[in-house]
Amino acid sequence: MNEYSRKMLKVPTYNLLREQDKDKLPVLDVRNLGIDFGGLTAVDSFNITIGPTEISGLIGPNGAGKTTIFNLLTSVYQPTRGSILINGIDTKGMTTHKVNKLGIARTFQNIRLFSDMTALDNVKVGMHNQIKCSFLSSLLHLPGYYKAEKKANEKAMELLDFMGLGDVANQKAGSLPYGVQRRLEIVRALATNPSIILLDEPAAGMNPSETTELMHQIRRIRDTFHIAIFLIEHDMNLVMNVCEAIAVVNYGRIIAKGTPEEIRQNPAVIEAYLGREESNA
Amino acid sequence: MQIIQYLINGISIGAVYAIIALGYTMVYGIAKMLNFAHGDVIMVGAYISFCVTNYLGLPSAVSVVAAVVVCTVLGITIEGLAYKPLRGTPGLAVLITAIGVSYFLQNAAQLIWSSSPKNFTSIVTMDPISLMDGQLVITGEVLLTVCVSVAVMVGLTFFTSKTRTGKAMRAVSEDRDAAQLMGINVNRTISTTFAIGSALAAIAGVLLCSTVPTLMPTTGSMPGIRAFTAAVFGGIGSIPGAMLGGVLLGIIETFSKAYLSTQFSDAIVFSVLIIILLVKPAGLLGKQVQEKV
Amino acid sequence: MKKYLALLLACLMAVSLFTGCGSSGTTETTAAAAANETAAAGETAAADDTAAAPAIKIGLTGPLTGANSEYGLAVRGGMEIAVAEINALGGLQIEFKAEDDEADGSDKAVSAYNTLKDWGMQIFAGAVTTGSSLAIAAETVNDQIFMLTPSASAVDVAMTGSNVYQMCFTDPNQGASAAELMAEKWPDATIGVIYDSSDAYSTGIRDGFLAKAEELGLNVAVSDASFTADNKADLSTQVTQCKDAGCDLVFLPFYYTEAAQILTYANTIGYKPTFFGCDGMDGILNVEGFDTALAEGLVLMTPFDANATDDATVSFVEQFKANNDGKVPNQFAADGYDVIYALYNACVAAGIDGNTPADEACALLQEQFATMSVDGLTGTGMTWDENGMISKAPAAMVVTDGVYVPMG
Amino acid sequence: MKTKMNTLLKNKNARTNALTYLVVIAAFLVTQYLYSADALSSSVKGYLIPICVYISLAVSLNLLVGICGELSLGHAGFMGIGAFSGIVIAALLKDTIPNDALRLLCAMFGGGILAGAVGFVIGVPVLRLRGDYLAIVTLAFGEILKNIIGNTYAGIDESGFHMAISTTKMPLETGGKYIINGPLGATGIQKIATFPMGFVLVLFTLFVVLNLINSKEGRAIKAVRDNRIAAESVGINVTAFRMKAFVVSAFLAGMAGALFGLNYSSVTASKFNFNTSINILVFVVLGGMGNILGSVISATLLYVLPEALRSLQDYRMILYAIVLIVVMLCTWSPKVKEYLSVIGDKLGGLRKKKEVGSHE
Repeated sequence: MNEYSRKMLKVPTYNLLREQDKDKLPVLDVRNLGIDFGGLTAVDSFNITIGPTEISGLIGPNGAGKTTIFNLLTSVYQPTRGSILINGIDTKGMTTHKVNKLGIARTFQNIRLFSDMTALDNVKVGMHNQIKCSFLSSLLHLPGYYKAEKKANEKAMELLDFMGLGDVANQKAGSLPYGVQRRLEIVRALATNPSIILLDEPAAGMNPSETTELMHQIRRIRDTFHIAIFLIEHDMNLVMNVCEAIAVVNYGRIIAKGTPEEIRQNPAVIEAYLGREESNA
Repeated sequence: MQIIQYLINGISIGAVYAIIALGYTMVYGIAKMLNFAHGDVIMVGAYISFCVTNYLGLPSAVSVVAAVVVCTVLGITIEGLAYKPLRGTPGLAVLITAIGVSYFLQNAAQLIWSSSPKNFTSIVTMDPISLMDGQLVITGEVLLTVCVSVAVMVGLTFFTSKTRTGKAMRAVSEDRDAAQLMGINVNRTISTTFAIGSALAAIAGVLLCSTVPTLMPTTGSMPGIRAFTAAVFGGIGSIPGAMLGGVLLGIIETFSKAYLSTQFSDAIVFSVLIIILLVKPAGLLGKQVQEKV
Repeated sequence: MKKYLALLLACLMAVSLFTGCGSSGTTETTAAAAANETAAAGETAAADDTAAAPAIKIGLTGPLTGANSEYGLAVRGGMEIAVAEINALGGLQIEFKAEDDEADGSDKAVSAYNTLKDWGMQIFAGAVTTGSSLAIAAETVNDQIFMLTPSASAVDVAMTGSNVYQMCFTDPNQGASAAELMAEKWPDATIGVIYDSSDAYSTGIRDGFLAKAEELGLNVAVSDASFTADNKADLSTQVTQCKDAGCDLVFLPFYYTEAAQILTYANTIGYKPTFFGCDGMDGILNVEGFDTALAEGLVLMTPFDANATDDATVSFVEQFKANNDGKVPNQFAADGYDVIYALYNACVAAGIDGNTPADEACALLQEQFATMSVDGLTGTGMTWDENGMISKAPAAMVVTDGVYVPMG
Repeated sequence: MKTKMNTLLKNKNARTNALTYLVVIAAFLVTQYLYSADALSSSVKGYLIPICVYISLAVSLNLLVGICGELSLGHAGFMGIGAFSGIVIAALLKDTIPNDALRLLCAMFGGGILAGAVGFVIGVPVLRLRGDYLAIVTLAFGEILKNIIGNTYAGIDESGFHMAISTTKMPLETGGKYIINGPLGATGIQKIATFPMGFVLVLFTLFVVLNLINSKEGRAIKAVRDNRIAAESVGINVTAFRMKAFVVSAFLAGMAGALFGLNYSSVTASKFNFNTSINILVFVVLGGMGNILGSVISATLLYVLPEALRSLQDYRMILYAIVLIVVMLCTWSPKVKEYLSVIGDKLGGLRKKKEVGSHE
């Protein structure tokens, strides 16, 4: 599996809706989403549709409500208004872990790994619902347990190797370098077998070469697993290069939506960012 | 009429719980530790006051001052020797140490003052107020305890919101590291908190034993646990919450004894506590902190 | 790993440190026991004299630390006086040892008992509390060690085996005698009962009392005002309940510690019924700081009166005070004292000495106790029935001007 | 390289577990040998079963406190349920199962199942709470339980088994025998607990807890402790796992309680109070949170310590308190630890070598 990390892929630019996603049910369909915190509207009238293999980006100035949207999508917060459909199922009233089972996985802006556990165990925790082994056989270590564990180990190593993390599999997650931790979080999210993953600032704290590597990896994830990716990122270079569609939010509302090209030219966006978007490039 | 008398009885013991709970909540709010030795500091305070009045023959006001001084010193010493070295370690380590301190104080008191009970002479000399032909009796202890606990509550609220040291305490309570970065001496602030908490314990001890005269080395432990319960009930860390929790606990306890069952009153009181916590997981006046994601 | 090492080292260090001071601690206790005037001869000297017949080993377990330690320490104090007196006589010698059982009804009690067994105990003179006695009694039946408890009063204790005897009244009997006395003196009174529902002694008396009271047709208006060990901080509600029910006689079958609290509160709210206590009430007049005026008119059934003027009591009280910082002994101490004398008398009569194996001593003592009669601080002509329960006359006393006066 | 490291890690995990089992088995064999050679005093013999009980309690509480990260102050409550139900079961089965060991096993499993069931019933509402609030609720629960058991009567008479929770003594027909007698507790218990059974209990507890830690459930439980929100985001039902840990822990405590109850001829409800819960917690914290072998060792040492201090008479509990504080400072305080390690370095060779060998 190590060949993945050595293969350097070209990063192409895609159009808004990918050819193969046409006529298919969107993996994520958000309608008129909104949340108030004690009278303060944090997110309002948020609409987005993401195709099954689409890479989309969510950008906006600090405090625009981007992470709040992710929290709404994963049911960390319950929305005040609107609905979220994942693979056509409304997540209303569901808890975070149930929503994950519907096929949505995420990473966190401030890394939330299980820092006392090894990288491998972090991934195995992610695979929790894939490991088929009854509680009793876990308690008594019946043969089923060993079979399930062996399978889980193989699968987890496969995933780690895919992101080039095979070498750190047995190191404690908390002791890994920052960039590696970010990638490990992505592997853990992938381990839940999702149909869409949400990446919250995956490139934050990475150096330019790591960021470039990350762009390849994001593309490769989509191409290998055929899943959708929805990411928040301040690094405009990454967003503009990787995303096929971009939504811009400010003050909790969408101010623009479109292809990277359209967004680059949108006066509202430029105004919101006060020209900042070019400086990061 | 009966019901009002029970209410008064409930408020009486409740106000004692409240003043103990205020000490618990102070220390918990700032040092983030459950100081299980608090109840035993109360016991020490009561013994000091008893000794000063009965052995030295000094007036009760002097005995209260002596109790406050001794307990403050004791509190600072305990904090310095047993808790400070464990700063920054998991909360459970300090909890166990606090339990060790509690055992130590109880056994030391037994060796010093022997285990036979002493009858504490109330510091209140006022005659009870009798209403409705003696159907309703309000004792001086009730009035004093209620007044003192309200005064302490108001005083603490004022102290933590207006004075420099009090603000430093709140800062340490919110975020210890940030407070340190802002130039607040965290160690000294925590020591001050213990000093205040222990001084309160001394006053609580005198009031507890004025209301409930039996004084033994284990006198502080059960009221201590009740008061801790009261502090959680009201929302631990919240000063008015401790007051409210203490008084409510006293009233619930008295009413359950009076109208439901004396035998099962422990079970009833704690069941009410559990139900309240299920409805309001952070206690009555506690702040529900939303975890930041 | 490092942590256990540290833990282990610290534990070892601590233990070695304390066993170092340990020896000095024990000497202190023996020294204290020997220091009283009547035992001028001293234990060690006496033991030397009788090298031929070693001392009988009598053991006691009781709460010496913790919430109930006042009872354990009182019994130990009483026993130490009796042992010192007997040893000073120069005849049969007694070696006495007390172990802490923390008033725990299971593992701690059995550990304390086992420690005594390892020491070579021949006769068991405990335990102080009912819970511990129940746990230990079964062990003594197994080991065939004679057991005479000074203060465990539940019927179940004596019923555990034929080798288990009691020095104090059984609870239901005491409750029944209280009811009888009330029927005699206050047949028309409205009676209230307050009791400790978490305590076997208190519930035992209360159950016995209620049964008898019903039989005698007494008017019990309040029968379930109770408290528990955990909530006895506030007893005002129970007093108010009795007051509201119009009770003019309030039965308090529990220890003086809580009774002092009740008397104080009742006085504060101006409620003045006749209070009626049991043997556990003895000691109330000697609570430090307690205003004895509050106990004026209190009726109690106690076998022991520290203010009695007979020589035995006077000498006992004096010695107890000398040994215990001037503390006045209560009935626990007196029961302890009587237990040692009863055992001593029986041993002398049966010819038991330090060489008699425990099981033989047990059989011999059972024979003795079946027939003998003992005079002591807590009664005269005390005898035991076949179950090991004592028969002695409960004396009703009234507190008048701060002292007990036998009730007319 | 990778596979090598992987096997090494696996070995390390397995090694720690094997060491735990080995220490326990060796300790048992040595003790059993001394026992049969009659080299043990009655007091030491008396410690054996309670030590097994407290080891099981400490290990099961460690699952909750150390692994799961939830503070419980009511563990003795589950022990109490196990003890009293075990006693009743053993008394009821007296004629059905004449074999003592078998009856003891039934009583232990019965006690465990009942304690686990109560744990489940309580857990449903209570496990929504966190941290100190959970702690206070478990404390409250322990007190409620003690209060109820103290007013429980159970007995057998000619018309069969009767049980009541009541403020007045439940009457039995003449010739009836009380099993649980209100505030007197359970009396007249037939003592059927044995040391080998205690050892079996310890092994069973270790087996269940260690297996659980090394399974997907164990990983999930640790994940919940490390980072609840992240654990939820990868599809772990946090409440369910807290519940599983809580119920397993209660079940094991119930089994230990049944063994404890059947080792004495009387047991009172007040034994299962806050102080006992705290003592078990002390074993766990001193042994190291999440460290199973540590719990085993510290439960043993700390149970024996107050007994070893008996010669000090009235001073023993105060010294126990001092030892407790000193040991806490030695094992946790960074400053004291530093100081100790300086001394350790001076002691040189032997200790240093050991540390390298067992470096985490």
